[in-house]
Amino acid sequence: MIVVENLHKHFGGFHAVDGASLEIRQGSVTGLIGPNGAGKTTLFNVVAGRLAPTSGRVLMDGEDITGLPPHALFHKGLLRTFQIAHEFSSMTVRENLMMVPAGQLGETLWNTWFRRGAIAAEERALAQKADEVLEFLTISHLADERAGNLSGGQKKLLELGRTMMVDAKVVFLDEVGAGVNRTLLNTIGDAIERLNRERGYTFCVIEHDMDFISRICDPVICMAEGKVLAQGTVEEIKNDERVIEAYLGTGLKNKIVGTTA
Amino acid sequence: MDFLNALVVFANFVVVPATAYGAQLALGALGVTLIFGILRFSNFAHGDTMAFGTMIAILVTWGLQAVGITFGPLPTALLALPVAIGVTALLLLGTDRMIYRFYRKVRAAPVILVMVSLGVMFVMNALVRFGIGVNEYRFEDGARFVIDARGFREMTGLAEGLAIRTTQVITIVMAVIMVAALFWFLRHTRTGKSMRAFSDNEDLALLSGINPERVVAVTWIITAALATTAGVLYGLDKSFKAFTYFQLLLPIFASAIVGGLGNPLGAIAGGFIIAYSEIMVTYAFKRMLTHLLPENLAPDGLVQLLSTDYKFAVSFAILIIVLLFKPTGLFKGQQS
Amino acid sequence: MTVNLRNVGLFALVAALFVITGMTQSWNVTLTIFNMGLISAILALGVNMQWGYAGLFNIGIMGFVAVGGLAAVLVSMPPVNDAWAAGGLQIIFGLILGAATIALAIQFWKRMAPGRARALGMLVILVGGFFLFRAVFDPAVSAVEAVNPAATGYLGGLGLPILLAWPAGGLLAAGCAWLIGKTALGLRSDYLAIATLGIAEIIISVLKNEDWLARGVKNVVGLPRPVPYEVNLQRSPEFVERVTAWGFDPVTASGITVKLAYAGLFATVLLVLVLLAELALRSPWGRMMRAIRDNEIAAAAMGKNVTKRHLQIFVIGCAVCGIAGAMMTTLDGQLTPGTYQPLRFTFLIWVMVIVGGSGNNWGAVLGGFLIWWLWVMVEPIGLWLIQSVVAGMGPGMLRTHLIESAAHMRLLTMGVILLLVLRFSPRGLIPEK
Amino acid sequence: MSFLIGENMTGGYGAADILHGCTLAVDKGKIAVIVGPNGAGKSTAMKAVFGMLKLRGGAVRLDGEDITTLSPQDRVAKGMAFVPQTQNIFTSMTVEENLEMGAFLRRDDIRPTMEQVYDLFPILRDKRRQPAGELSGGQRQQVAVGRALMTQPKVLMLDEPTAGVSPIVMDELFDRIIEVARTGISILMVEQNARQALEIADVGYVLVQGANRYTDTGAALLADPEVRRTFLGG
Amino acid sequence: QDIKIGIILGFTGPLESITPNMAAGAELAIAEVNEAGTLLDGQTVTSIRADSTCIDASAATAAAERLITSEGVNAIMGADCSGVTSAILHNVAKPNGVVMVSPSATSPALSADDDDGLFFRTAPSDARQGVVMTEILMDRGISSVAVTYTNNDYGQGLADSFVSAFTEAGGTVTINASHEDGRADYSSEVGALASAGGEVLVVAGYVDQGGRGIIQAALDSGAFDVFVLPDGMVGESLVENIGSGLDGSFGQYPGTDSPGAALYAEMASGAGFDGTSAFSSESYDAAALIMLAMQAAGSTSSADFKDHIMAVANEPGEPIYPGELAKAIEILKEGGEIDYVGATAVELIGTGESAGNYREIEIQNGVIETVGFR
Ligand SMILES: Nc1ncnc2c1ncn2[C@@H]1O[C@H](COP(=O)(O)OP(=O)(O)OP(=O)(O)O)[C@@H](O)[C@H]1O
Ligand SMILES: Nc1ncnc2c1ncn2[C@@H]1O[C@H](COP(=O)(O)OP(=O)(O)OP(=O)(O)O)[C@@H](O)[C@H]1O
Ligand SMILES: [Mg+2]
Ligand SMILES: [Mg+2]
Repeated sequence: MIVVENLHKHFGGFHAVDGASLEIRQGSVTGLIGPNGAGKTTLFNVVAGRLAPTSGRVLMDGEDITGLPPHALFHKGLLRTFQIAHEFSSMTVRENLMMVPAGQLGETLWNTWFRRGAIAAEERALAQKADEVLEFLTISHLADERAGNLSGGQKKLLELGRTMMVDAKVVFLDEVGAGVNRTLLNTIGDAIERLNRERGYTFCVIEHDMDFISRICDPVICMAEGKVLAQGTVEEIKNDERVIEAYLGTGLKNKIVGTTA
Repeated sequence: MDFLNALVVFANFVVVPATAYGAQLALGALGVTLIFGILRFSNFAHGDTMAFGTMIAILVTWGLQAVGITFGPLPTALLALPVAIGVTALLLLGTDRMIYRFYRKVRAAPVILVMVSLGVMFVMNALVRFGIGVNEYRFEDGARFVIDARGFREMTGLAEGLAIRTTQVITIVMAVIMVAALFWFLRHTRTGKSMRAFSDNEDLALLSGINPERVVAVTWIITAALATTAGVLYGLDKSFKAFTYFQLLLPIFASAIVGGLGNPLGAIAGGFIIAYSEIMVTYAFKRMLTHLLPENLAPDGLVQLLSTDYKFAVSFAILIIVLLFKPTGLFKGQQS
Repeated sequence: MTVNLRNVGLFALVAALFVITGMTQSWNVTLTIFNMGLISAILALGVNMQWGYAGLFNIGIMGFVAVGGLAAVLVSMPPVNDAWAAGGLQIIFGLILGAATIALAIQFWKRMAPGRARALGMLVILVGGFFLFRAVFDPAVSAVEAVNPAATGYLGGLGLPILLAWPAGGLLAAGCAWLIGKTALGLRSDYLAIATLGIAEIIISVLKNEDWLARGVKNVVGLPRPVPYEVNLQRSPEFVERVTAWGFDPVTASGITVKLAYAGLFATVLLVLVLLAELALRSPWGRMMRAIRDNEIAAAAMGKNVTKRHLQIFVIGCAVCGIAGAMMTTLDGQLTPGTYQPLRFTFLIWVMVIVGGSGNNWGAVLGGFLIWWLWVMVEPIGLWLIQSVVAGMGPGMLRTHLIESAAHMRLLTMGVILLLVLRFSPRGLIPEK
Repeated sequence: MSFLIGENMTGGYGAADILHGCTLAVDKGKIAVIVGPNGAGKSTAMKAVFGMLKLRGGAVRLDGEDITTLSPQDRVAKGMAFVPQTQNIFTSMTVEENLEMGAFLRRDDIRPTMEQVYDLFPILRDKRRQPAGELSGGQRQQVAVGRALMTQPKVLMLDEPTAGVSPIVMDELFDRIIEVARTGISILMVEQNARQALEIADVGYVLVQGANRYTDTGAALLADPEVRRTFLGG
Repeated sequence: QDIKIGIILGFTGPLESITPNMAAGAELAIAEVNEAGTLLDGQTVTSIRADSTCIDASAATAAAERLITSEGVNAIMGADCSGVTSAILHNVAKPNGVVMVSPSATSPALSADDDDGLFFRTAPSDARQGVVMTEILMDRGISSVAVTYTNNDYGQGLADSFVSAFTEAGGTVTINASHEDGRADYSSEVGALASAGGEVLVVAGYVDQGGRGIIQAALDSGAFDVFVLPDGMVGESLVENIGSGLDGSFGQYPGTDSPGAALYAEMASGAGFDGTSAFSSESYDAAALIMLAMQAAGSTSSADFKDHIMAVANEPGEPIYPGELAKAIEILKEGGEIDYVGATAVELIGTGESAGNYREIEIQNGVIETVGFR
């Protein structure tokens, strides 16, 4: 589905992504983990067209999509969320969702003047769809709240909600879980699995919560210092010495994970 | 065929005036850039702040001259400068207390503050006109020239003269000192850093125990110093007239922006870019070439890229070109 | 469109200002202010589209207003045949040559691999083209400008009805905006602002110095009117009879009639534009624009072509300013390039938008009327203020000084009122909901 | 009597209240952890305790003294430090300057503390001269916590300090928090990595819709199946 | 009943520093008439100022509209800049049939305008001055000059007419470059002028605007030593501000060998303002003409007295100098004829603009000395 070939992204002298090659298989939920600053977000940004790579290629279904602008990638079915929430702060939560679908009739000036009726019908459908998504994310009561006023976690939910407004082919989730209540995160995990199964979305998920990764991801890729460190099933990764040393550690957390999982 | 004369012509009509003008713009731009850097809005009242400060300096200068105090070869106005800075600082602090503070409290968008500063500009505009009128004033005394054209010719025996004015030298020296001081202050002192922190993230600055009122006050005081100094030096070099100071605003803003808003070094660079581009592009090279080339090759025309009609346009065109390649100015300025 | 009582009240208040002016001063004064108020409202609307909808900080409005004004001349003035004969075609040819040079340079830049050869080649093309252009262009310009310089000295226009100049002004401004937008819209906030300001200054420079185009600083006066002349009305027995029958003085009535005719034309344009703007704003298009304004990065990731949309709104907003510019030149009856000053034609418009309430079309319209009224009326208000101050004062230095400075009260009053309005409604009188 | 207590706090941002008589307290040298669903009002409660929100009811007391009306700045001077959930670093300043700003009110030598922060988060030492805005999400979070530690406070308030932080750093962080608490500093923190946090908590609060739903020791809450299922993700 | 005269000048804006002296000039004439108290059998004249802003046609139109339709002025002294003048003329004065006498709008286009006989100006035509200036230069044996002009219709009109007259007479103009008023710096202009060279520099600008800036910069850099100063540049403030550097510079401004100008300057300084400031005396004359024409017509209505302006301004009749307005009113009342000379030796020609007699001046030892008349 998505193939990243020998990707480099340098900031000045710093090599944030340093020759990473990886593949996200069609129909998979691929986990992407790695220590802070490993270059995961940067990799996402390059794939999603926000940053131009220093070198290397990105392929989608065999087609070279390197350097395409974000909106063009969106139209190809590639969606992403942001690690640091990027809501449309002065718009309501519902509007945040309704603006997402592409090619709305009402986005053409001509239609806004002369095809009011058709637009109204379309709007009703969109609003309904948005309300379904909000329902799912347990924030229906906030539909008319300004998105800027949401709590940290609610903004993350909204990020996710936007990707649910359209039929995507591949969705990149950058730490949707950070700041989201764990019970809700489980529900989100279920949703991801369902979208994956029923609608055939491919996912690539960055997350630091290993429980979450363990539950839904296969395979898992671990990055470190801009390169792919290890790749495999969850179990393989969890037991990989290098991953443990660079990322998981042997401290408190793993003990807890061990005792409660 | 005379290389030296050509050089002198070029120095006299391009290098010296452009450098001095550049320094004047830079001093003005420093004030604009500081307000933008810390308080995060484009202060349209800056030109009139300069005019106000200069007005006070002129009044004090007259007073000093009346009682017979002068400053030797240097202009008396430099003695008046501290007083003028003080009064201007008081005015700015008062303005802040009465006007700007409210908008900080309600967290108004920067553009609102820009409009507010436009209102302040009108008021200050009127204050200056009430205070000293609309006329033109010369308040320069002391030695006008470090070296004048005739003196230079006699001294060197060259056909061309070179004039350097005292005020030009003072302006350049002051500009260099001020930018260095400001840079150091913002980068290396506690207060300076707290000012940058405040501009970056007001809430977090609060959480670090930074007193916002103090930061703002210091900012205005420095602005007063910068504006008054810039205004007085400009007035010494050219003359004082309220309307011209208002007109200065555009090139000053252009300088601050092309250098990168919020960056003192950028202000300096911007000032010189604007000044040099204004002067160079419309300069007629005829006289220089007449010296350089053999007689039979001497140019008939003016050898001028564009007529001076377009000097303003040209400097803006250069500004736009710079921005196209460096979208936030040469020194990576901030955005609001 | 929900009708809000407070907003209606505000409009009523501004209307009252105009009515009071009419009663205490004269209806002619009111209508003069009102007509410019209509034009100001259109300008504010255009700026509001760019800033309020899309967050584009354009402070080059002056330039587009001037371009609109130029259109009025180019459309309505009769062509100067002698000038065309003297070098009109050569000027056009020169301009084409200039444009071709730039196009060639751009193509060259795009086709060649980066490197010193490219830079050098481009420089050669540009410099060579420049001299070629000057060689063709300059003599033609001199020839044209020599044709009866006191009265013409320019190519003249097309001699068409001046009402056509309004859409033409919009189109011309849109064309300029498109060129500018293509190059400069990559810039953000204040950097975009100063770039547009610079472009406006360049446009004004051209208008002032290219005499062959519209006589430069010598001004083009006596543009045809879309409405009758007062003197003609006064000479028409029919008109005089009718108005005297109604109990009006013919001179006053003729002034009012003409102004009302203008008002009708302007109001029609304003209403149509407001309607279109409102429909667009309250639709997915408006929502998309707000999304882009709020967060460009996210909007791009959600599939919105930010660059294209920015260009679209920039061009439309500028076109509206161009229309207003053509209307204003029509109303003035002359094109005066020296008039175009950033304070009056850019910042004052911004004040209108911000005071009115950015992001809100009705706010912009209200701001347009209110601020223009103030801009004109602060003069008598300031005078009145100063007179009431000195009234209680004995004769003396201070008194004379104050009376002499009365003219500056205009600025002071403007400043104080602006500050007061912004103080009590910092988000504008009719804020974006 | 608790060292820091926000008692019966009621208030919100606009007309509607977010907090409905919520009480949070922490003893000297103890760790209090707040958990709850998104939008429960956890961050709001933290802001209220820090004086960034006007309360309509209730009081905040520090060491017995009523500080309800003090400004955030004055609370900093009284030894409180706070890491907000979002926008918690100075993006245009370097990492080192961010840390210095944390120590703004201190007059003593800050080098040793800074060294400690660097030891805790080694990556920050490498990035000390880099503008904090260029850091990755997790690195930013480390800067934010580091900034608060620089204050050498008496009470440290952290709003989701571990969001986006990798497991190995999170472990370090929790370890360090325990250490800090041992030196007598009180810690009040909001966490969504709730199980790990409650593990080290002396007291845990479960906040729902701006009110206390459960209050108990961390271990007790962890053991409560109802709490685990509804709030801790099973 | 009161007579009202509107004074519309750019009290704010680029010309704000010369307009106070212009307004004061007009008001001096009005005060003089009121002092006499004999105008139209004892009517008093009041003046009302309004701001033309010099550049904003719309604001100027609104201000004029207020003066005419609300205040009901009988005539307008103004406006100053040609752009706003023609806007006011066409949009307000003509529709309402009110006389305008401008002291300083010099655009040739205004003469050709269809003004219904309502528009007059006491400022001379640019074309004439160009010829006079050429004569002066030729007589001094100067054949190569550089020219700079303020970039408005006044400056450009004057420069154009001068350049064509001068080249026709066999002189060379090395450069003819504009400058904008109110700019911060004139180095580039001076650089270009210096590079072009020339024996002297002709500065067709305003005395306390860019013109002075240009001279200052040219002197400082040693680019030129001698300057030619047309009417807009002659004023005490120039000498005061620049000083001895100007010695040897020369020029011309409207005036005859009549003692009018000196008389006026004296009266002005008596009243506490600078009468030699640009267009101040023209303003005095403009106001005086309006009032004298009213007296001659025996009416305050524009429609009546517009036809008398030419008559009072020109021969035949008793010459009238500044300070003699009372005498003039007396003569007119008795049915006599006057030839208003005034401060600028007014002589109206064509459709009502000053014919232009010029006084040649030279600056010697920091004083403006009259050296002849043309
Ligand atoms: N604009 C930039 N300029 C300079 N360095 C940058 C920039 N953006 C990111 N970096 C650096 O690149 C590295 C990779 O950052 P990235 O955001 O990709 O990390 P990450 O793997 O997403 O980490 P985290 O898990 O903390 O989010 C970091 O060390 C960061 O400091
Ligand atoms: N500035 C604000 N203005 C208005 N309402 C707000 C504002 N900030 C937050 N809210 C609302 O207050 C409620 C509580 O927000 P708060 O940030 O306290 O939640 P939280 O418990 O911290 O959630 P999270 O775990 O997602 O961070 C939310 O419903 C939110 O929409
Ligand atoms: Mg990341
Ligand atoms: Mg929170």
